[in-house]
Amino acid sequence: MEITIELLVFLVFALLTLAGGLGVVLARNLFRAALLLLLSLFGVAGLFVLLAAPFLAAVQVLIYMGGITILIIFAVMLTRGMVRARNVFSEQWDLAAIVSLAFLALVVYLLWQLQQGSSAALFAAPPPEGGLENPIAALGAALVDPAQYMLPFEVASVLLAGALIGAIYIARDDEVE
Amino acid sequence: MLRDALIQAGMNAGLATFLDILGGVLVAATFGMAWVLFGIWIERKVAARIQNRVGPNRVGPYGLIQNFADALKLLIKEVIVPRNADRPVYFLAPVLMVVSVILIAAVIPFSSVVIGTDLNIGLLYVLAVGSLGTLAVLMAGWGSNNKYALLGAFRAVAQLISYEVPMVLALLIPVMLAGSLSMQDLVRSQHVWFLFVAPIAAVLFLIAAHAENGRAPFDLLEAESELIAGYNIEYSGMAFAMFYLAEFMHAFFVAIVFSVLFLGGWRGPGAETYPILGMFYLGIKSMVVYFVTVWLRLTVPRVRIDHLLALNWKIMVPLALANVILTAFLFKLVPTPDYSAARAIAEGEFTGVASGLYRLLGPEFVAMLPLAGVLLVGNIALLVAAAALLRWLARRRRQEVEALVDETEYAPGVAAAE
Amino acid sequence: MDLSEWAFIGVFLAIAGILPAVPIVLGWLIGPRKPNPIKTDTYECGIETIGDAWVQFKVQYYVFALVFLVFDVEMVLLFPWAVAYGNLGLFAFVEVLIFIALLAVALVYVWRKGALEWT
Amino acid sequence: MVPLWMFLLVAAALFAIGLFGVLSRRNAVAILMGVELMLNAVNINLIAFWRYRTPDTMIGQAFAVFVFVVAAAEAAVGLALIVAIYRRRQSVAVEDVNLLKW
Repeated sequence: MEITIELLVFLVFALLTLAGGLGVVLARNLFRAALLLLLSLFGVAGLFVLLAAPFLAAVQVLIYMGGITILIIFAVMLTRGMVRARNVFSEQWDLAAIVSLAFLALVVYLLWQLQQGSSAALFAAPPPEGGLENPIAALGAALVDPAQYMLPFEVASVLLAGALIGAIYIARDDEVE
Repeated sequence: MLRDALIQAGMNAGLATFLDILGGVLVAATFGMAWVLFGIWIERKVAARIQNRVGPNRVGPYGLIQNFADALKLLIKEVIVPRNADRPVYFLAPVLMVVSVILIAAVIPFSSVVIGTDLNIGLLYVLAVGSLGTLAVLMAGWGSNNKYALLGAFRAVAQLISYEVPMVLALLIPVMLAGSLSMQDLVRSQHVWFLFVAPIAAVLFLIAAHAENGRAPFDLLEAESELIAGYNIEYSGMAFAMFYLAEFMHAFFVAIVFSVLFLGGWRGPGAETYPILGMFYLGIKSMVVYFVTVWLRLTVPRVRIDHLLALNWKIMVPLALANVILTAFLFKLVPTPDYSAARAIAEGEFTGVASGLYRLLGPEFVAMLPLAGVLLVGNIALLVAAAALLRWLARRRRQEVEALVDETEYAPGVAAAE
Repeated sequence: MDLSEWAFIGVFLAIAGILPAVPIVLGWLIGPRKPNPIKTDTYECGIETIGDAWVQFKVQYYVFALVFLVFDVEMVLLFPWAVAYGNLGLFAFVEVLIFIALLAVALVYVWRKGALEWT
Repeated sequence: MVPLWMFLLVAAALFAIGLFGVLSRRNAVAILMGVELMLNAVNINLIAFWRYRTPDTMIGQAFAVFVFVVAAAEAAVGLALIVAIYRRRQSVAVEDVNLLKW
């Protein structure tokens, strides 16, 4: 396989993603874990750019890094006493490791099988040329098109409204102070 | 341009491209920093005039090189790192703060040809990059391991994320009108400045962006009297200077982004043919906006945090939501401006007043006028309605309070009767 | 899609990271470095610091972050719509009207519940 | 050019890491971070397949956007639950939340 700049950039972002992810899982300090989560999310945003989905990369930074992570950090701050806990892993961590590794092995095996077999051409081929003229406008049109994603779009609004109401109701239960 | 010249000089195409990009990056990135050295002087002079002082006047003519002296002084100051600080986080925070601001320069269209890179998601990129500043504040607060710093950071984040909502909602309007997120497209579609098409969005954006920047009257991030400077209390020397730099650069970039989105950016007579004129126009426009923000900063007293959040969630967000709906409705009501037809009339035979008007004012401008007029009237109507609603609510509230006072025996009327 | 415009952003990111790091490192090198226990102590207006910086924070902070996150997601969904809106029919307006109305209902609920008050 | 299987491999590895975090951590917030990693792995997969199979429609991107929505809702409610539990029990370790266990 030819070494191109694109490949190198991909490797950098993949490394950021995976190293950040490992850091999140292994870090003892929860705030550090949240910062490493940021690193991982940034790596994923870079992968989105490489996959020609810059809109999603921006959304990733805006929602995940600027929104969800802040929420997580706030939750870390609100639930103190657990940040530098001695035992960050439960008793069944060895079992968890085995399960995750088994899962990874299974997927790698499947990918390998596919590469050898039916999907060999797809796996080796470069991404198709062309694509849409104006992808963001196409996405916008698709989201409100009754034939495409109108229902999920409206349901997303219901879901978010419900999540907001529910979460506020839960977080602010005033009887226990 | 540079790339072609280098290739002609016999350089490898890949290397030439890289050098081209690097050159552009260096110019765009240092532009902000270079500006700050000069801009702080302007701001201090303006502040001095408003407060009836002279301002910097000792170092150099009119105190012009005061800032270089200050920078040098900060450079030779000790960077004190608190013993309990979380060192990597502590030092990463100021860097991330500057990065989050400086990255905006990459997509600003300085003229019709001078732009770092015209991303097709330009505006969203600006927002995404800007939201990283919030994380820098949190990191500074945590890294310092200081109660004031952490409390200040939490307050600052509450303010920053709150004001991001009306800011983004306001920006939906220019995007809707231009039909694109690319900064260059946003400038090119402003045949009538968006300030006159969508004044509510413009004002909401300016207020929210000013609050995002954390300057007075929204400087609760670093309220000296309450939080002894907030999240950057433990920083000194150059590490502190970076926070300072980021704030000033942010203030200037807010002015530029506002000019690009609402004041027509580089547009002006002759700007298409002579790009250098475009840079000049953008400079003038953003200086005016910058002056307005400095003026605001120096004349309005700091708001209280409950007022700050109430202003955002109870006035600006509902207004921004109503504005989005109203603009969307009116936008569908008025037929889309037909620019090609207008151009045809202007270039066609001279037939009378109409074609003369098209020729005199520019075909696109005239074609956009009906839409702009309807939207302007709609905006004014919405503003009047909102003001009336607020008045009514305030009056009801006052009556409630007065009724409460009457019932108590401390009311003067009751006491006199007994 | 053309990746070269993103190459610009990539290089920019690297330069933007280096630019502020250089003065800090320079300051670290040039400036004096004489730490002593009192100087490197946590600042607290002169009194001695007791305990961690970790004081108990109010749930109110979390509530604002929550409202912000929900609004943030909704606005991001609205951006593609705003880009495409010029070429869409009236149905797009009606849909977004419903979309925003639902959001407004949630906001009104939160407001009525008193979650937007800073107590 | 980056072949498709590389993206899939990264996604699978990220998913496995997230899975390990969810299964092994004691702190509920850390578990939620693991869930976020898994959701991101899913998004990488969605976008990779979109790019290599159907780049002329918006199917993959629209799907990923809805994953974002669900992730945000999940984080909001999940963290609110954790905060509420902490306020009652002064702990966010998952083994302390055992009222429904027998």
